[in-house]
Amino acid sequence: MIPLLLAQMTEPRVMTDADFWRAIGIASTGLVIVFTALILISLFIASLPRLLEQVARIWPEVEESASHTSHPGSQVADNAAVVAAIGYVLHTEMQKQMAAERSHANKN
Amino acid sequence: MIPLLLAQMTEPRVMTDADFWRAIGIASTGLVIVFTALILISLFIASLPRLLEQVARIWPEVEESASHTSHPGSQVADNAAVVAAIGYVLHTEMQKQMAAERSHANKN
Amino acid sequence: MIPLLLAQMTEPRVMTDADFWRAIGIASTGLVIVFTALILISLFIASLPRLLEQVARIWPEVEESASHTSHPGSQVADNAAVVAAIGYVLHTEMQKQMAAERSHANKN
Amino acid sequence: MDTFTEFFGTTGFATMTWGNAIMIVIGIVFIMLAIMKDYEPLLLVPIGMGAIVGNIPTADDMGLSVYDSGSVLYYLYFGVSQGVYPPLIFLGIGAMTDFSTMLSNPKLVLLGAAAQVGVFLTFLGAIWLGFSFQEAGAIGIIGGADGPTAIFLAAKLAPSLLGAIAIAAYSYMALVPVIQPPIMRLLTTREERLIRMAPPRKVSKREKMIFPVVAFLISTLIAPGAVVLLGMMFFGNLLKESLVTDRLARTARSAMIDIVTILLGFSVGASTQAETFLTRQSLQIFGLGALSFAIATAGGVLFAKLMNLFLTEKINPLVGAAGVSAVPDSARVVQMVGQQEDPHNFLLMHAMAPNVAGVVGSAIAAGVLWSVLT
Amino acid sequence: MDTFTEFFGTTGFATMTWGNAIMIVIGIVFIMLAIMKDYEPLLLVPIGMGAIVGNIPTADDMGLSVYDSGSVLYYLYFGVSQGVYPPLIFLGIGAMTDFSTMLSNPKLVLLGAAAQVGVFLTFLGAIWLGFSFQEAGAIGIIGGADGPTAIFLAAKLAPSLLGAIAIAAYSYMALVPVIQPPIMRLLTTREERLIRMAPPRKVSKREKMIFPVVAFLISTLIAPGAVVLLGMMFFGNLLKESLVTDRLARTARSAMIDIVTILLGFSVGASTQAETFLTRQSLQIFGLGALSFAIATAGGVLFAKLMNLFLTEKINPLVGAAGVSAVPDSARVVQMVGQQEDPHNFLLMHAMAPNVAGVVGSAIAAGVLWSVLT
Amino acid sequence: MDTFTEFFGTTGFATMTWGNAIMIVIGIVFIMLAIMKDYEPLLLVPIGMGAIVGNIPTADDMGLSVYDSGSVLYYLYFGVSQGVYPPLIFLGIGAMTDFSTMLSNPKLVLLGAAAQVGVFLTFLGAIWLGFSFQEAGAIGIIGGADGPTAIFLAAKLAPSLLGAIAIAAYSYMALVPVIQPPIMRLLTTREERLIRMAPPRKVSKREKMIFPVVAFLISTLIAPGAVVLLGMMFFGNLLKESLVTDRLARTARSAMIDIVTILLGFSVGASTQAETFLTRQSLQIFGLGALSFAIATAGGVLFAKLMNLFLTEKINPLVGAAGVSAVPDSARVVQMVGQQEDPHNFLLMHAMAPNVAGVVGSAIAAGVLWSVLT
Ligand code: NA
Ligand code: NA
Ligand code: NA
Repeated sequence: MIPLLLAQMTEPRVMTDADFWRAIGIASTGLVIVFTALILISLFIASLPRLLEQVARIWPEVEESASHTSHPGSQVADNAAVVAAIGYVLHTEMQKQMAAERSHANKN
Repeated sequence: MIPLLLAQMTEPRVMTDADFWRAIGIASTGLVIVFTALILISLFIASLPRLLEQVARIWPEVEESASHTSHPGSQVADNAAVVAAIGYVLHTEMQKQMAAERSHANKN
Repeated sequence: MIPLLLAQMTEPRVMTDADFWRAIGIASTGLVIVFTALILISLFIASLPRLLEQVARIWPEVEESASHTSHPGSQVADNAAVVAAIGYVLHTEMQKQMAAERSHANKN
Repeated sequence: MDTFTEFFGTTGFATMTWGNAIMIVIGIVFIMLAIMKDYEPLLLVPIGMGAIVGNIPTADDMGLSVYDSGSVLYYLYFGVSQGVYPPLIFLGIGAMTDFSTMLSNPKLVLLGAAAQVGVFLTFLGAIWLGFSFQEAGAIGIIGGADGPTAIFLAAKLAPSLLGAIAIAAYSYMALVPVIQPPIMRLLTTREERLIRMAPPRKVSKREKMIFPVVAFLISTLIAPGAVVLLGMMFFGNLLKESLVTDRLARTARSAMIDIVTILLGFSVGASTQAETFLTRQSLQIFGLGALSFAIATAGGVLFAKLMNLFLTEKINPLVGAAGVSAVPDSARVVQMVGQQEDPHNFLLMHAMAPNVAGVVGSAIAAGVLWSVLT
Repeated sequence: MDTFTEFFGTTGFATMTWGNAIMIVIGIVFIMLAIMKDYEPLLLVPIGMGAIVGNIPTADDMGLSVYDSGSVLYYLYFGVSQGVYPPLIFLGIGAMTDFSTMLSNPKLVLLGAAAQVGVFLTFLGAIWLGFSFQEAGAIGIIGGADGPTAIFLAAKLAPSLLGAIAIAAYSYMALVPVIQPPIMRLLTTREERLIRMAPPRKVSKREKMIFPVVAFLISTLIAPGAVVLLGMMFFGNLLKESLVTDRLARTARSAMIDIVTILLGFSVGASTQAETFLTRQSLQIFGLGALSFAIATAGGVLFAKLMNLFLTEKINPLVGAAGVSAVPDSARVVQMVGQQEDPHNFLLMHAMAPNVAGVVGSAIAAGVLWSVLT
Repeated sequence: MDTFTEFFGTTGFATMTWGNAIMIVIGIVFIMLAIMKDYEPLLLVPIGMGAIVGNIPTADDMGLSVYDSGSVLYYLYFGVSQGVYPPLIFLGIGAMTDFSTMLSNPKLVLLGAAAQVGVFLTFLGAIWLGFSFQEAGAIGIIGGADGPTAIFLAAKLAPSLLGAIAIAAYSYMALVPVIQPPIMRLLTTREERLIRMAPPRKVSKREKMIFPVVAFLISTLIAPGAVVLLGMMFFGNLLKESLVTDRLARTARSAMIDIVTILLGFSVGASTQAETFLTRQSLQIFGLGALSFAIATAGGVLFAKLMNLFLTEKINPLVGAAGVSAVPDSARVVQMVGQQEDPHNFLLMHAMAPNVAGVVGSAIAAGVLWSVLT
């Protein structure tokens, strides 16, 4: 039905031979490229587990989860954590010396 | 007070008759347009319940809430749900064959 | 090591006297400006508590927390609250007259 | 020491003008009003800080201001000068507005039209004061009590007055709780203020879904100039009411509107540089703006009284004052004034209907003015 | 009354064309499909409302449309016309995609390549119908079943057809549950549809971290034209899988993609003005697009059957249909069709592998077409 | 097969240079450092991936790079090249920074000034190496240890060096835990490192509200060139501390800064194309940058020791090292080095004061350099 519909609406142009072969060339090249790329990705993925096994001998995977503990870095994200930490220390320290604090502020 | 303030700051310009009538025309047309639009909206709103009653006979409203159950569609939003579903299936299936899994990974 | 590295890679240009003094001038001015600004900020901060004590006599700090209670204002942020309030009133009022409601809708 | 002299010549101490100082003080006052009185803080804080930033004197050849093509502030102000931010704000407003009260009170929609009398009378007043037709249109819309609409129209019709118009609009929106109550009391009797209204009926989901599309078609077929503002507002509302695009509606009314609000407020503030802002015209615009708000309030209240002549179920005329928009402040003012007479009279939900209708009304008014004056 | 006549001449009632009316109805249909059938609502609602807004007739000299330089819609459409929005959408898609199923099923990646046969055959068909090479490339990519990719390539190769191509791509993506099942049933036997596949293995965190970088290098060294789309997608995925940039990944897949989706959908919709959209070319594009989807589906299914000739662990050929992309709709269709034969056969997870591979595949196809045709 | 040859000529395999390969490896190293060492991952991951994407060789006539006007990456890079992203990042930083520790330790503010000696000595060094005055200014600011400030000034004074300066700045910020400790130990005695400081006092809400406005006025009246960066930072802080604009502050420090960080990092990375990046100048910039960090650290530490000559309540001179900015990494380094001598000495809160003062200090330094050198 759709090809019919298309045929009704249009009169296919008279194509030159050069155009015809160029179009075929582009389409086939394109399909070859897509397959090449995805076959290579597929092969890479298939070999990845073995590859990582080799790597894991030198460099055990445990380290990864360690990178999660808060370590120097992450300027923006950790600001809040730092501030919270400061807040906590401030709070506990403050309670010990509520009295001393006022005089300190005035002296300043 | 405000008109006084305005009068003090300014000397009203000498307006041509044409300008005067054009200004009046714009202002009155504008007000008419605004009223027309909002009256039509008001009439539409007033007739909406009866209109929907007619529609509801052909097409009962229950359907609406059904559209909320996860149905094909929603490429972006539901990705997470799909992934979660996959994750769940993976998880349960995985537990059954933890042993088999390792050998499969190596074989690959 | 780093200066050595730099020296190896480059031959310092022959600088004119004017350039030399201009550079020194910019660097020293810059440092003076930075210090001036931060010293003034530091002095301001140091005097802030006493300053606020004076202010607090005229204008006690309690008021601040009062500004948190929902008061006229905040067009965008409070819309949700208003809508929620409306929703609540609607809901309670509605329940009282569920029966009357239907006929009202039809009459409209 | 040449460098020092050269540098000192570029500092604010050397180049500060009285005008800059005044504007900085105004900026601080805006911030204080926002913090201490909670008047429209989401707008007054950004505008106030913007005004402070925009009035720090800088060397001309550094080209730092919103008016210097290629500067950072120029790019942030671009969304103002080209009228891009206001429709995006409207998108977010649409995505957070519940039109239920309006849908259940179709009569009250007319009050949102009546309040636009403020727009058109102020337009005439501005022409009488010597402003051009285009400038007068942009000034009149201050009476629409809707910041984004005022900025949008000013950007299109009178870019040189944009700063003053925006500041006037937001100032008076912030001052709604101060401006409206005396006018409302003056024009109503105690009996009128005591009128209670029947609670609104419940609105179905379908009504809410259909409304944005049809209301958009009606208003923009009549006033095509409103297509951008109302298109965005009803689009946002459709995202909310369609129920299938909830994540988009949520972003439109949170992160997206917040980002645009920050950029709009700050860059509008930064555009109020003393040399372009402190002019006789700005004072006139402030005067006309106050007049405009007063007329709009009166228009809404008086039209409600007029409608009561024909209605059996009377409207509390206080509700008419909410027709000016300034959502939701003027609706709250209605509630407050009503409760001063009768603490058990809840007018808020009724006032929301003319309140949102007033937004549509001023967008249409802006569309008409833009069409006719372009 | 001159003003009134003048104004009336600018209203939609005076200037509405049949074309505009048709487009407005189409917009309403899109919204209804989204709401009632839940077909791709995040795209159909914005596009539908955009189509309504874009077809309100306005005076030409107001310059309101996406094609009028300096208008608000022009700026919103800029991200479409310059191809900026699609890569940002890909960023968000990358940040929400879990490539686990693909990593555990490397063979199934090929099905995502096979489905691209739809792209290239349609390219030939479009040339045969008289479109230029560049136009044909942009039309062919509809078969990639990926909206952002189609918009991106159309913006680069055939800007004048962008509206039609975008609408066709999204329409057919929405109609995947209607288009695909008959083709899938036609090309498979009941025995094939009953094939069960072994559950995928668990994928380690390291695999998921390394994958986006290496897959990006492989695909773009081969097809450098895909560098922007795939760069953004794999960047988004790296933000997700690196585990140290979680806050960026979260924003990329929520507020950021939502904002871009709103602007892209709405402005693409608004670009479908009747006078530029209702043409014979658009109809041809819709015809070719349907063909393209059908061929792509068939390509995936048949290639799976071909692979089965060489494999001992057979693939259920239904899974091949998911190679067209249209994530995750076509994967769900596979699940649905599979369950109609055997309610206990869970193909969804297997179908996700060709599904995401299809996205990569069509981005590469777009890159190739762009490189060769520029 | 002509098409194939034609296409192959456009693939990365045909056109890859050694320079590209080196840059891709550098990109991968950045990502690995971020993941494995958690060094500034929010910047190193985007920059690393950007560097990979920017060094995939593409045909020149496709115009895909950040330097090709009209390309997607060009638009994303626009916010870098025009200096728009850095102030928006500063907005978010302001909205997340708590200045309490600085307000309670006014003396420590001076350490943030002292560290700027690194900026100005490096400026002299760069001139000595043959860079122009403008280039030298942009290179010097690397010592400010603040990425957005460095990018902003480089965009204004030396656009051609922007990539190298940005990469150097972020690299050394990431390496703060490696660079600073030896210098800190070298310049202090064990007794000094053991000094304990009195806990800071509590700061009232009013102090925090007033601070951003007054600090902005003081710093930009003295250095008007800092008006954009500091305007945005103190605006963000006011949104946070005013308590009435919390929703804006929340968006500024979440969705908004995330979006800008993604775009800034990625496009800065993509600007490091081998042919513009791998030059002798870049190596010199890296050398000068390292020097700059070292001098800044020494400056802060030595100035603290100088201050101790006049103070009765001694400052732990380690705290001086936090004056370089690199918030909050250098403050953490101070804490860490202090605890190596005395595990019960908590310097973190004290180090935060010079740390944030250092941000203000380098923005002022940037403003001065910009004013004088434009
Ligand atoms: Na209004
Ligand atoms: Na595809
Ligand atoms: Na610094």
